[in-house]
Amino acid sequence: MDAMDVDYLNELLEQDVEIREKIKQQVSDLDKKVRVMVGILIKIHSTPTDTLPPLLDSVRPILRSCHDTSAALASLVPPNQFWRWKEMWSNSLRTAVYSAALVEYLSSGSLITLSQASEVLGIKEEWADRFSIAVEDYLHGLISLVNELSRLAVNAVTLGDYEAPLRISVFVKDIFAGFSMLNLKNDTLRRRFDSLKYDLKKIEEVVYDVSLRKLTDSTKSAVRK
Amino acid sequence: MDAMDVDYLNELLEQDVEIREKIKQQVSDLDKKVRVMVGILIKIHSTPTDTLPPLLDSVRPILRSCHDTSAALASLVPPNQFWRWKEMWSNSLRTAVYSAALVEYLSSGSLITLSQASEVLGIKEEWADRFSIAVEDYLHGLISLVNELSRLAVNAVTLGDYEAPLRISVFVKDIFAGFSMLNLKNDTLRRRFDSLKYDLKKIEEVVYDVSLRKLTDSTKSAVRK
Amino acid sequence: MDAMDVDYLNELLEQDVEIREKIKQQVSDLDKKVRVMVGILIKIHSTPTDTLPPLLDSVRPILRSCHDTSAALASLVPPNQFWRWKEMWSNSLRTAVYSAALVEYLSSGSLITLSQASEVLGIKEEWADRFSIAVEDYLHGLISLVNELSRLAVNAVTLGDYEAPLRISVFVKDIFAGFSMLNLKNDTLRRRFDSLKYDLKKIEEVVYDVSLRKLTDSTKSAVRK
Amino acid sequence: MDAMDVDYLNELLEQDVEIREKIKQQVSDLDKKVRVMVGILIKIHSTPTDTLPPLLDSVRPILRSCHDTSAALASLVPPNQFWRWKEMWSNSLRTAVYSAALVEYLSSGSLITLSQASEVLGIKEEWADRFSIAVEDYLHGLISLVNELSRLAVNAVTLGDYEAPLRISVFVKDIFAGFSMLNLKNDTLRRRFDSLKYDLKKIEEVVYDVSLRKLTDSTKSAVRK
Amino acid sequence: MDAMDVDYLNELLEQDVEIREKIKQQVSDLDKKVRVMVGILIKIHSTPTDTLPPLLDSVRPILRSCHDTSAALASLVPPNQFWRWKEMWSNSLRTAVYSAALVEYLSSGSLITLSQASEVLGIKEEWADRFSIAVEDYLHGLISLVNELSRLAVNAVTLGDYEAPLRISVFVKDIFAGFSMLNLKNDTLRRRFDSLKYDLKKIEEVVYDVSLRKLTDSTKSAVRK
Amino acid sequence: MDAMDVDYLNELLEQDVEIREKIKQQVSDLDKKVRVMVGILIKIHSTPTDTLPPLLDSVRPILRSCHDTSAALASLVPPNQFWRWKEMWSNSLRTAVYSAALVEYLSSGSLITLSQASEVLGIKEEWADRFSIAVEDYLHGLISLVNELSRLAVNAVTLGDYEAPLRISVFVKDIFAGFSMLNLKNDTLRRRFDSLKYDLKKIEEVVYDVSLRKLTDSTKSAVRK
Amino acid sequence: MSFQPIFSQFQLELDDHNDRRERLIKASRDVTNLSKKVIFLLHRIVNEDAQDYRAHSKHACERGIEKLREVRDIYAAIKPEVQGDSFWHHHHSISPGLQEYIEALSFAHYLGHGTLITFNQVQAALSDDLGAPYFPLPKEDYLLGLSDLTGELMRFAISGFSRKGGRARAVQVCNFVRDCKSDFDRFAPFVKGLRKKQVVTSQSLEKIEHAVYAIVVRTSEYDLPQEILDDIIGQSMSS
Amino acid sequence: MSFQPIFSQFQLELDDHNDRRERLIKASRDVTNLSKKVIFLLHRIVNEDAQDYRAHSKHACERGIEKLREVRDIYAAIKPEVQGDSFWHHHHSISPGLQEYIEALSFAHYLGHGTLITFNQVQAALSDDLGAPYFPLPKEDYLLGLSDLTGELMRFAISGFSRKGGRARAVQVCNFVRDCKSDFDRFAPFVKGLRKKQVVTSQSLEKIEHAVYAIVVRTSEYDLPQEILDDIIGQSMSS
Ligand SMILES: [Mn+2]
Ligand SMILES: [Mn+2]
Repeated sequence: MDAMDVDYLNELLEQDVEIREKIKQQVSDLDKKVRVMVGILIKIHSTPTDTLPPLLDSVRPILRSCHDTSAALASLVPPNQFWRWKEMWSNSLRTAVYSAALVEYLSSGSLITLSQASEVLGIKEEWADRFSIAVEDYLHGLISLVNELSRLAVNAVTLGDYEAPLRISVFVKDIFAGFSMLNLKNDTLRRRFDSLKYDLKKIEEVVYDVSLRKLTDSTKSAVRK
Repeated sequence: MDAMDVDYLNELLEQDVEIREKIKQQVSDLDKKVRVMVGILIKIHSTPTDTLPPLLDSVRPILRSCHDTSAALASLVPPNQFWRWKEMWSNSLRTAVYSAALVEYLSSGSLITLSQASEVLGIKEEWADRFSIAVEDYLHGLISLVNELSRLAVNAVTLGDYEAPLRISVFVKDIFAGFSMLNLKNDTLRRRFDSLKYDLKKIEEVVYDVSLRKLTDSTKSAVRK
Repeated sequence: MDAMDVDYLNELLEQDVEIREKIKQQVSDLDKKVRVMVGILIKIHSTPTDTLPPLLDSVRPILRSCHDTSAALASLVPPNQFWRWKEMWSNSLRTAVYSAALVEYLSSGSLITLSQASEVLGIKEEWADRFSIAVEDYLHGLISLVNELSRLAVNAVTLGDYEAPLRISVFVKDIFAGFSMLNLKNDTLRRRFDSLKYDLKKIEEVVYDVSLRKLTDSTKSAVRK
Repeated sequence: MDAMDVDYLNELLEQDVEIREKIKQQVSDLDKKVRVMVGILIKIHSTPTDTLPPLLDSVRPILRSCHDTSAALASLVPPNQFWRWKEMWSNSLRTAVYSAALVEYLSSGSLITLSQASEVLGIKEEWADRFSIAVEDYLHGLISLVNELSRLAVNAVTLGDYEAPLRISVFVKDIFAGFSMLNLKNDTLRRRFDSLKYDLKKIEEVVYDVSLRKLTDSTKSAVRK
Repeated sequence: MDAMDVDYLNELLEQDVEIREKIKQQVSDLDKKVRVMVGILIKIHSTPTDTLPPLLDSVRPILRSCHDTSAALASLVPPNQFWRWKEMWSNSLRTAVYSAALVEYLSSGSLITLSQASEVLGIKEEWADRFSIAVEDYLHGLISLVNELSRLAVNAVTLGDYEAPLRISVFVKDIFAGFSMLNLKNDTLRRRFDSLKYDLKKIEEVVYDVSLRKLTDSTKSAVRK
Repeated sequence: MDAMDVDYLNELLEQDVEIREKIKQQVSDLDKKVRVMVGILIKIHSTPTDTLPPLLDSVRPILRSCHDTSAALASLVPPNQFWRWKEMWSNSLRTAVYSAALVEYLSSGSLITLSQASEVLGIKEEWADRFSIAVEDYLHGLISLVNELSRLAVNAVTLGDYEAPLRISVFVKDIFAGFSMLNLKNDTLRRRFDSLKYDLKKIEEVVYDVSLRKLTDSTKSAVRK
Repeated sequence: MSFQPIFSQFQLELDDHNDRRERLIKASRDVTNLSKKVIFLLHRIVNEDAQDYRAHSKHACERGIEKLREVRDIYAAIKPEVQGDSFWHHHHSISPGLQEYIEALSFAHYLGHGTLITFNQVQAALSDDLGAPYFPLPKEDYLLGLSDLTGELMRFAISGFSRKGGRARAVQVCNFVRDCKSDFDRFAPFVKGLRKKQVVTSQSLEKIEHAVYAIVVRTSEYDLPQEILDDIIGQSMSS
Repeated sequence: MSFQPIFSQFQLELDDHNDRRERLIKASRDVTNLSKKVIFLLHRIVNEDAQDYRAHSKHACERGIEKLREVRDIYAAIKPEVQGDSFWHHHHSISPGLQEYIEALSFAHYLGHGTLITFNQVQAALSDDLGAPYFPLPKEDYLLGLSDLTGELMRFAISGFSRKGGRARAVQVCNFVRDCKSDFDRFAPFVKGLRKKQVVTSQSLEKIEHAVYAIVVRTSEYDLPQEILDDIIGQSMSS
């Protein structure tokens, strides 16, 4: 029975069970952080634009705290086994990317890049074979960003900000154009991208409403003059 | 639109399609070789023990020709992506392991180890993150070996070889004991292992029949004398 | 199997069948009451705000009639077995909670608490290990409330009431924020909460439509002045 | 082999085959008629209200031509076997009921009754044990009617008819209230009824859009006062 | 709301609910009896042939007690609605037929006919439009009989009865030939009949084992001659 | 859609329906013939070898009667559309091939070739683009032949014929080796071929049993020598 | 083995068939990819800003047809493999790519002509320059390919919403898709798989209907002509 | 947010519940793993060669029961979490491990005593040294756990086939499993999931029946007593 080397084989088989257990725990941690961020970011819809900065500031430390989770996951995954385990954290990581992207847009008006997102979440390039943001996870994050911005366009008007929808419209159209140039397979990503059309349409309707109102107002005021 | 860097993302997405295509081709090649070996090894059931060596000799060059396929696959799989693609060749590789193991048993009467199997198929240790024999694939190969040996026990008797079943019985019991000590999850491997019991039982029945016949014959001859 | 055990187990199992049968009957009773309430409450969508009170008054006696059912169920369930049987009445109870919550909101504009809901439905605290409103059932009731209010926001406008949507918006956003604090598992509650987003969006859009037109109106009136 | 009486059993089994074949043919005929009606009725979505009458007139002869099919089916089904075969025509008959109901609503604004539907399709009361409209089939027809009307509310507005949605809203709410009082089991009918909520909501939103913009005569005049 | 005539429709729908409830109860009764019989008949596999009669005698009174259930069901089903409700008792009735058929075979060695089965279970011919044994239910019962007999062939040998398999083989081949001549549709019955092949094969293998070793009287005597 | 196109396509589609209907009828005819042959051939398992010839003779006229069906099908299928319609008769034709192959083996001990099978069933070479035996259908027929022969090996021993299993073993091993040369896709044929292993095993075990007991003349004489 | 000669023949035939099958599947996959890319391209072009929409749209059509010539090259290459009864033997392998091609082709055609491409026009596109067909066009593939078109038209209508004239075009597309649905419904019982696609078409239709409705409702408040409204939007969007 | 106080309370409750649930699932998973290992261990021990089978089998039982004490430790540790109505709240989380434990326990018990462990014996094994139960044993789990036992007994009977006395034991197991099946059939309509497990039991039973049948057929040719046959086999196997 030497030949089969039962102990060696058994060890290999049991390691997996243990790794799975530990990754699960880290992902559950990441999940908690992500949920807190989402909970805070919900408030952008009732926060006037000029009081946004403190709200965003309260998210940043949580984003930073993801560095620990990232490091932990990178150390748990055995070298070269990124693709074996990545399904376990995909969902949570996508939402983390979304949070980082939303903070970035609301702070600077610009689109977070994949490498910026990695940096924000403390994911080092040298971990590529163990823990990184897969392209599709980054793109899922962007789609969630657009979903949220379409709601924001509506609520901004309610809060009296008539400029935000226009800015959002330009930004989202750019993202949409970018996605159009990607060769997506017929999978979840593709389906979610297809649904972006409705977000885009909603935003355009808001811009349209606002422009027409402005026109009527200006005509009126023109008349008054 | 810079931020999203469409070309870069597209490149990443398209690479996968191409890799998949190329791996498929190599696997189809491996498959052909494996099928030829299986076709030759079928004949052990009608080949008397003393004329086995030439039959085994005709399999060896084909086993060696797998080195090329192994090297090709190792060069196709990007570093660290072993786990992403391995499902594609699992089936073929298991049958290759089975062929190597059968040749080994019939030549030397011993059990091929995981590292011997890798060597026979020309799989280098340094490719571990791209192409290697996963433990479970090795074990699947062994189960196929036992399936075949249980048939061989029956046919050996028909061919007049009453010793082979005993040898097979001892060998298979050792493998069975080895498997019993592994902590298998409830998956295909576990189910196939459970089915080994019937092979084992079949072999034992043959041994039993043969021993009893010998006894009766010897009693008879004893009586006659 | 031990003969005594067979009889003993059989007896236990038949007892359960009997309890189940009796609970079923009570739940079917509760169900009828609940269906009548839902049938009446459907009419809020076509009832002008000022004629709501009599409609709500017609629901209250039915809510009170649930006290009997509650008492009956509390007496049927064996001590400590609340969680064993609760699936049987969950759906009906959730709808009863929803009815109570809707009546409360439309009467007082405030959110019914869990203990208020228990009181309205005649569920005593000392029955906690046999019959009570589980947190999740209460939360399900609230989600149904939000579903209904999003429809009401739309229909209020049709009925000429432009203030209701705003009130609903504030109320629902508060509930939504409350839910966001909760760590829901991946179950029905979670999925239903996720779908609240769409109700919220709908309400926001109504508020948006109304504000946008008020803007013009106020400008108009401002202009007129 | 006497005992099994193959001939007798075969006769029983073959009768069924023949009846099935013949019913199939009639159902296929009914299906063709039904498909033509549906094809014509699709056009209501692009036909202005005042030119509807000729369109409806072109459907009526086809409805009448169903009398033959009904008579044929009633003569094919053996006495007492209505429930055995009804699955075969349920789908087609439901769509026929839907067509009749839609024509009725668009002509007279009223809801077709079960006995009116039977009359329109030429189904005689004395065939009850062989061919009739089962309650559930009638109700399925009504649900299809509501599905279509919810789309019509949308398209009527596109065609410039702002009154139709209001009429549809009142009509559908009545049907909905009726259904709410029925004791439906947890089957397809129940599920389809549950989905009516979405149609109702959609219609309410159309009425909302129209009222918000004070486009209907009724709202306009209300405003004027 | 008159048109939909909710009360009338509800009455039609509710009648069914009540009938269903009552039939359910009777079927549950029948089920209990059937389960007891099956529980007793399991013991044929460990009962030597010569002590079978008392075992069969203990089943007969239970078969007789089914008369009550049959009468009750016949009185519950409304005229002409046999085909509407039969699914509810099909399973139990098939098992009752199987029990009657097994008792018949073990007592007299002959195949129970459809009308004998009806008689044993107290099902009167004049109930044909309300309660009877449908051909397919009878055939399902026979298939279960064959399933059981194939196991009995094996266990009879274990109990030292080498003649039983031969008798079973002849009996089952006759049933199999009968089925082959039936024009079965592609449904459950067909699939179960197709699986009879395996039972037949198993029985043939038992007969083979017994003949090979010349264990039966017939073979022994054949050899002796 | 172009009006002319609609009519044109409709016409084409209805033509197909008609062809399908007519082919169905012929196939149903063929099916009846095939079922009769299978019914007769079932009896080989209880027919002693020396009385087989009359049984086979009774099959031959039915095989010949297939010529008409073949001619009818060849005239129904439009030129070049063999592969479009062949699914319709595949099953029946495979069983016809099986019948012809079994008759051939039992008469002459040899394997029927594809062209012999075509001739027996009256299929002319010049119909190749409309009606012929596809390679896979021929192979399916052979697999059915092996399935049946494995049962025959068992039953022959029961009937006292100890030579038949040996002959069958040699014949089936040759067929099996032939199949092993083929590169089958992962379809039904592949799965059925994979299952041949079990038939082969069964036959080998019968030969084993017989050789072990030295029951055959050959083994007996071998031993004697 | 005594049956070697018999089976050797089959071995050759099956290997030949499998190889051909592999080649055709590869070709079909290439056709699918090319067609999908053309569909993407068409969407991209029509989403670009342009002064004269009609000319721009014709230009898109031309670009699409031109790019689709690569598909014809593929079909020309496999022509020898799908002659005679071989076509129906391999129809399963060819069908997916063919339908995607028809989808792309009909989309380009719609953009250029505003009509549904006819059966003969598709068959002509599947023929060489002398008019000899590479293979016969099965009507099933024609219908199934077209029924996918409605999904693309929905995307086209909705994402072109804010372009100049986009609203009017959405109304046109809406009526066009409704007619398609009505026509295809007649064929549904005859063509396997069409019924399922019709469900998708219905959904697409409803989405367009809703979009068109939204336009009408929103513009109903203002007594301005569509043209002027378009201008206003155009200005504010480009700002 | 004005409802903060209301929801804060729920937040605490739900978090507490989730945490407890996680702990219990973890515990249940540990119980499952331990029990599975004990089942493996039992198979391994009984497959060892031994002179006195009865003593060896008793020894296996003891080893198993001893190893299963670790499970009792786990249950002792979670006892406070599953008191009162909390048990049924978390029953879903506890149930899988509990059934696996009962399977292992009943297997050990069968090896030691040749009988089916009774309900009270299992409840006793789920109690502390003073006899106080860690939690009430649900009859459903008792029955479902036992019905998995038949699968292990099948493996036991078939893989012990060639040991000394293995044939006689297989006959015993066969009758035992047949009785189990008959008894459990009565409960099947009352216990969710039992019917499905009974199907597996039937299959196991048939497998054992077939193995036993094979013994009888094989030994029928020789007029030798079972004991002597066993010896002959033993000799040739060990050679
Ligand atoms: Mn598409
Ligand atoms: Mn187990």
